[in-house]
Amino acid sequence: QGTIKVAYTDPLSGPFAQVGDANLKQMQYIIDYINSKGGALGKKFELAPFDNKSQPSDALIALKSATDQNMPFIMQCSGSNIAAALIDGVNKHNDRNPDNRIIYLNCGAVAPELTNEQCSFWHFRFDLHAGMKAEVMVRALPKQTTKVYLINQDYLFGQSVQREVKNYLGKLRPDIQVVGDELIPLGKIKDFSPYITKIKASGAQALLTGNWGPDMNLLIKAGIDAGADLRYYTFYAHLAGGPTAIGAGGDNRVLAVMSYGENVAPEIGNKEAEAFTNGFREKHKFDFSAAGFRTIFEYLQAAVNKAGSVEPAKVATAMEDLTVKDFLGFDTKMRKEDHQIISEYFVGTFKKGVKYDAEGTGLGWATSATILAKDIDQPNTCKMKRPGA
Amino acid sequence: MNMLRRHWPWLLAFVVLLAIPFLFYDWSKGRHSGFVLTLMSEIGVMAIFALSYNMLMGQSGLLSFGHAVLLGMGAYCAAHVVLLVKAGAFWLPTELVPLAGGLGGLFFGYVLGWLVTKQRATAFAMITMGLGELVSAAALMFMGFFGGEGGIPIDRVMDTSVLGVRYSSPWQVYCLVLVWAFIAAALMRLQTQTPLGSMANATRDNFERAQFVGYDPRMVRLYQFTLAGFFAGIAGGLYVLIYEIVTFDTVSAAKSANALLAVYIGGAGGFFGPILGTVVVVLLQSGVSLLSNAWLLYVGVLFIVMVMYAPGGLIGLIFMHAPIWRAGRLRELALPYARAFPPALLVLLGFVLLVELASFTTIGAAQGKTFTIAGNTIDTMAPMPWVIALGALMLGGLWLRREARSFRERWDALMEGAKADSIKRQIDAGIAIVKTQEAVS
Amino acid sequence: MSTGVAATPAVELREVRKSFGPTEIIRGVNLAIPRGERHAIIGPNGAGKTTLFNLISGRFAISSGAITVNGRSTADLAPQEINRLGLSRSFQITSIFPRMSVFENIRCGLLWSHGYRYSFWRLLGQQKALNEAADRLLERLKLSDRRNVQAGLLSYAEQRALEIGITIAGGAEIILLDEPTAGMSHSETESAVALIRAVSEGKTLIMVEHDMSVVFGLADRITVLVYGEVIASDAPAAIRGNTAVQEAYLGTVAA
Amino acid sequence: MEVFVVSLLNGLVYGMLLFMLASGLTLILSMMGVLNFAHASAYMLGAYFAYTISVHIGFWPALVIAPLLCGLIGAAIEMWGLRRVHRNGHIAELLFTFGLALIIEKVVQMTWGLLPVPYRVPELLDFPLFRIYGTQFPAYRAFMLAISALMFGAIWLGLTRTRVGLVIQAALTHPDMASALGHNVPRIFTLVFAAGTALAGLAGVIGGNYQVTEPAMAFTMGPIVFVVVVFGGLGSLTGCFIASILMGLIQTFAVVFDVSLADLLAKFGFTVTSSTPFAEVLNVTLPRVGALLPFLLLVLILVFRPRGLMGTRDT
Amino acid sequence: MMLEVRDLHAFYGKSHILQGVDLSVAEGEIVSLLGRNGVGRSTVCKTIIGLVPPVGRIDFKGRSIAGLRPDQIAHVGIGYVPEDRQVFPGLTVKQNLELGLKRAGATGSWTFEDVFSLFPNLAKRQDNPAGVLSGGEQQMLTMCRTLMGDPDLIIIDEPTEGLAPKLVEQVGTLLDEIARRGTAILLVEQKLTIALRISRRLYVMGHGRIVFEGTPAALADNGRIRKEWLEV
Ligand SMILES: Nc1ncnc2c1ncn2[C@@H]1O[C@H](COP(=O)(O)OP(=O)(O)OP(=O)(O)O)[C@@H](O)[C@H]1O
Ligand SMILES: Nc1ncnc2c1ncn2[C@@H]1O[C@H](COP(=O)(O)OP(=O)(O)OP(=O)(O)O)[C@@H](O)[C@H]1O
Ligand SMILES: CC(C)C[C@H](N)C(=O)O
Ligand SMILES: [Mg+2]
Ligand SMILES: [Mg+2]
Repeated sequence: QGTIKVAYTDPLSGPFAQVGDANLKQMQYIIDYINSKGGALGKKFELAPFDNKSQPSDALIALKSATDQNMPFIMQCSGSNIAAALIDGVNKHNDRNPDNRIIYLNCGAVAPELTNEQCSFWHFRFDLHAGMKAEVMVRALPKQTTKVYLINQDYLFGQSVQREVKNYLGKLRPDIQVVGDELIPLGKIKDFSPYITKIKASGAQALLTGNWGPDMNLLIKAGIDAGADLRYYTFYAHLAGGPTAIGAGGDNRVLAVMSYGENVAPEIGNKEAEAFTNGFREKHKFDFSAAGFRTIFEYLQAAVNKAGSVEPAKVATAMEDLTVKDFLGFDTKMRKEDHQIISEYFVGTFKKGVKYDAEGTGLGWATSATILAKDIDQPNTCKMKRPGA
Repeated sequence: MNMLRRHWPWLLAFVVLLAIPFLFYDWSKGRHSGFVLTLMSEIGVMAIFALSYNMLMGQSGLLSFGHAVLLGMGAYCAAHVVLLVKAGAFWLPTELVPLAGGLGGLFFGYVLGWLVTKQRATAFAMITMGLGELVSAAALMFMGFFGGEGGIPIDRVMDTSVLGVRYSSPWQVYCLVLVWAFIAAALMRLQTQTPLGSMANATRDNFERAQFVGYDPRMVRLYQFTLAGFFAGIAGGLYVLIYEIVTFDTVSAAKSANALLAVYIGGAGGFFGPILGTVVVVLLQSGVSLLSNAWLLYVGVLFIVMVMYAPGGLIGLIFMHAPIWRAGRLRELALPYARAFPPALLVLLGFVLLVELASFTTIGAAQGKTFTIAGNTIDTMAPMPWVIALGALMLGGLWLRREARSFRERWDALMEGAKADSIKRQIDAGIAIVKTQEAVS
Repeated sequence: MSTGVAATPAVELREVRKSFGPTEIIRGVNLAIPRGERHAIIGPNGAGKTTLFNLISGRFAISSGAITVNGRSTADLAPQEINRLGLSRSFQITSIFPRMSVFENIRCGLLWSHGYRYSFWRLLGQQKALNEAADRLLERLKLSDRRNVQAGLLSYAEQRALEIGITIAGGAEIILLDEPTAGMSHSETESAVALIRAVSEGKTLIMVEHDMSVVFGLADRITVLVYGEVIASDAPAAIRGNTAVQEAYLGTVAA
Repeated sequence: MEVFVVSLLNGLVYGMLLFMLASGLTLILSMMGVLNFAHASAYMLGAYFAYTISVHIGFWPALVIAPLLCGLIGAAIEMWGLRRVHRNGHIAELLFTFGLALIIEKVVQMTWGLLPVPYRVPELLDFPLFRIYGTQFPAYRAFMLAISALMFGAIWLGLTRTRVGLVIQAALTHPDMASALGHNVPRIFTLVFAAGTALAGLAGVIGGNYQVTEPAMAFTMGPIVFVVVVFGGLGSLTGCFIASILMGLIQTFAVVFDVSLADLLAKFGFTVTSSTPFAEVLNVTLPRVGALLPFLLLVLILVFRPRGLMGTRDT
Repeated sequence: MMLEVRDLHAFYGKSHILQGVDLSVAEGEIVSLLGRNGVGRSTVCKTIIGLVPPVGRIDFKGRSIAGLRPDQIAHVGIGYVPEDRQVFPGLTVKQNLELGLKRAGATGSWTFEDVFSLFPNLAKRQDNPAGVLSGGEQQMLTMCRTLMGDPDLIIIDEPTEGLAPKLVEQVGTLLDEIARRGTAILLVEQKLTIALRISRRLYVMGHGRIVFEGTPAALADNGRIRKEWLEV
């Protein structure tokens, strides 16, 4: 009877609202699609959004109300600090209330810790973690680049990006010199010009950053405004507000390590995916970047059907080592040891002359590299504690 | 026995508070409503916090914008203590974790107090604000003690209880909160009747004069501030046990503001005012915020209305009836109230509907929520609901104006009846309670 | 009390000077006030009488010179510390605790001298001795019927009385009163004078007053201060006769 | 050198923005003694009004209309709200403005949504004015400097050429006496409050597109403005001006210098290892603490000089 | 008559303070209003200048001023010196005086020089904050501040309060000087000495109403009134 409730918590207000808002819209769009494909066990999925203002404590309150209403799943994307708190909370809740457990579906919090030191049986991550993204980013650096500058947000995720990127630079590109490397407070800075000044002075050719939300957009905006001669290697320049911030001035300067870009589908000639993407563009007059979310629900659908119930323990077990062919037709796998998805990934370059432009800027993300799941695999140190076992 | 006769209200209150959660008990699943318990626990904690804030604002006329620092510091200390205990560094019963928080608060209360109590009036308000911002910024910066953006998560199940309770369930925690809340409240009430408490009032009323009766007002304030820190710290300790995580928002200005709001809405100075205020504020924040996106707006409106029409706070409003009550003619107000009620309700409904319509068309939509009353969804774009809302608002407004006039006449008449001097005392008391301007100007 | 101590004046000022910025207000005042004397300080407006009080009671620091209370120099003492030496003052502009009850006002005056200090564990309600002392004083001030009224709501005259009450509550040996009867009507003035006479019995009283009837009625000795300098310090009769005083201060009125 | 000059410019721009905001508050806080928490909200309103107006009519009309609107709102607030509240004391006033701030934030969210609005710099000014050391200096920033300079002049005249300041101060202690001397106290209060709000509004028009126009902008700007006013010293426009510039420069230059206390100690041959007590505090670099420097300064100045830089009376 | 007050009533909350006061002041005349504490003299003043809402008729120069705002009343030419020296403590002596002016920088028949020559103390202190002035100096300042606006009628409430005997005389002469310059005076006093000496007519006030009106001589003869209402 009824629906399968999935709690979703993300910043829907505050500086990062834009990201949460975009996520929510895309999530809704995808759920409608999944439900039109029959949902799971004949039930439809229903999304219950909770605003967490980017604060762990609020996320935990969301978790409380989710469990109060016996929701079997909670989903969260933005903020590894919040993810960490959620994992911790979910663990405690689940072993204190065996009769009312919940699974945490992580749609974007990508600090590697979460599936290593902190890995949990109740947590599944559906986005490549920062270590993997960092490797992709470093491989994307052209030969002539010799001096890079690192800016990251001062919290779990930013710190991990800082660590991983430096790690892979050391491994893969010893020729590159890190001329600057710093952490900035999360979502507080309104004008990045001072940083740009500093970066220019350092003589860096490329700026590597894991920033997201305003910390990403304002950073690049300041750079473009100051006319700094830099290339920007980012994780999240393609998220809401990014393209607008870059604008025409950023032609061929900005790269994004991304799970999907709107031009991927036409480039690989996948009509179905292109149609699906356009569907969203039509509906919301807004770019569609979260193909990963669709994969999540396809996993959920499969797992629930396989488990024959929404009982979290059963679903979690069913989810392990599950494989799904995502809507672009690539193979993906939910790795059993650490509950980290292994999927293909893309590098996009922001430039003119693409089929689908971003945020009406006339420029858009052209896929400059595609990395297949098998090449992404990275080892993990997770010691999973399974209930009962 | 006579003890019992004197303090029965407290006991009664305790029992009632213990009982309330059972009204929401879910018998089918055989478990308490986690939400209600958390809400009630929150009220307990914030009540302590508000009372400790009142030790500054009400008792000493010190307007602080950084009181949450003491709460938060207490919380962080308690959290670290819990971690240490779990790591086996030393043994401490779970029941005493709040005390650990209290000592933390005491310490920081003394240190910070030493800095700020030199200042008075606006300077004090500003320096406490500065400290508040400073600490909350630092909390994001120093991983070691504050755990940065992630905060410090703990597991309250320490298995060190002297009562053999695990505190795995919110209910057990709620009971602990309740006990501590009563202890703290009682202590703070007594403190007002000690020499220090009395001199705190004196320094509030006339800073300089206090010197010429042999007291160093600075010291009076410092000790008062330190004690306030202690109780805020206890609140912090309990906070940790409830949420099992401390993040920078426990030290944030928003939290400090909460205390101020609670105290003022309830009525500063007195003892029950702050508690009353806390209940209102928390219900608005945690309760209404779930139902409505616009809850902040309601808080704002409530505030402005209170400040403009009931400077004595809710307690003040209640006190205004005292003379009539003593004259034993409260009954005669029943009818006027009854007559004023429907229009008031109409206005309220109209206003709420209007606000909700507005908020759902924008915020609600953005958060993927739809406006539903009793199950059926309202189309916020259709003109009809708006018309109804506006209509209710205006109609109610006019009607209320009429009723209010007759109400006032009745009221004045009754006041006349009640003994004149007692009125004066009560109302002046009501106003005096609020006139903390010495604190700021 | 040994003669040695008795010999040391209650309050002694030596070459006391005070300037605010460029202007020197107190210009080298020498004054010794023996124990148990009722001493009045008169002088034209702006002569520095209140300032002198402020210096003695430690409200302002002196620019140069020395002040001793019971032989102890007050140079490095804060007001409260001087008060603890047994010197208590009242204010020209009424200074009470407006939002506390009359009773509490008086009790605040008593607390320190009864040794309560900053105690936050003893309940005032249970301190019989303290509360009785406070009530006794209220009796003498004729304020008993106003006991629980907010001090701020008292009439002007009552507030003046309370002002005196707070000042003497601590049982200080040395009492400084700044224009205690200012703004009182004749009858009020008379009762105030009676009160002052009573409470200053066997104590050292220093007072500033413009009402000559009060001054000549109370004082054993009178000091005339004109523009920060003592032009005369003598018995009332002598002062009344002193021509310099007449033309600097009294004018024809009181003469 | 390059870094220095460019940062100087950036700092100046930010400082001037702060000044535009703070000047309004100086009027209200140091003249009327109202801790106006809704001041930053007026700033936000200014920005949003400017956005809407510039979408329909254009930026230049907005530059005039938006501040006026804010001024009117301010006047209304003073006449129908603050005035009543005034007699209940300063805390009451403060809470009143606090309530206002909450309401305004929500109303803004309801009318313009939760997301930032695309309030852009006008084309006319959207070009690099000049280049120093290869860094472009946007014309709009120069424009900001100009406007705020004008404001400074205007307020200065207003305060020195009229008795408004005196009357208000007088009215704060003895309102009855002030009016008995023939001054229409209520009207002057309204004027001052309206003026202050209008200034905040103007700051919003100018600052909204330089920073980001979002519902949180009031909240983020609020505290720093108080810091500036109090640091500069109540009742002193010059103090406020200096403080603003100072804060602007500090925050900008803090970013530039990657030094930490540890480095400082190292100069004295004392090396900080992870074992040394407070190692974390010692190792944190200037750019990371930049955000909290203003508050540190505030606390320090209040401890050592409660009247602020050039305050005419104790805060 | 310049000021005509007919059947004036005033209330504080519910307490009926003025219960039908009649009095009048002619151009350039000095009139005193005597009475014990608390009979309501100050209230009369406050009611005339509009600080207390009046019930009854108040005409000034033939037009009714009842119900006008204090600042408006000030502008029609009535000056007020309150009993409790309301100097503006934060402002300097000079600024206090400036605020007395009706229009910035426009001194009338009373200039800064006049004031400073009359009260050298103030001259010395002109740049000090008024708050630090001695009690007496504050008293003088309030009086001079009102004079700066040169009113046609000045209402002075207990000007000699807390003044040294010598100064009390000085105030007497000042009042003469004011009257000489053609300003009418309504003087509220307790000390009979000056009042009897300088005023042309006197009113004695009992509880909330006038109990005696007449010349100083007449009052001097009327022992009953003096006993009953002036305790002398
Ligand atoms: N803080 C201060 N700064 C500058 N001048 C001051 C200060 N305090 C007092 N004065 C001046 O010192 C002189 C003496 O003041 P004081 O109050 O002692 O006079 P007083 O003798 O008490 O007169 P009164 O009898 O009128 O009260 C006055 O001229 C006053 O202006
Ligand atoms: N603000 C007030 N509220 C209530 N009652 C007041 C107020 N002000 C004065 N009264 C009362 O009104 C009566 C007259 O006051 P008023 O000040 O006019 O007396 P007065 O004749 O001037 O005597 P004095 O000035 O010597 O005190 C007094 O009984 C006083 O208690
Ligand atoms: C949605 C993402 C921008 C969140 C970010 N990757 C994090 O882990 O914090
Ligand atoms: Mg004096
Ligand atoms: Mg009077």
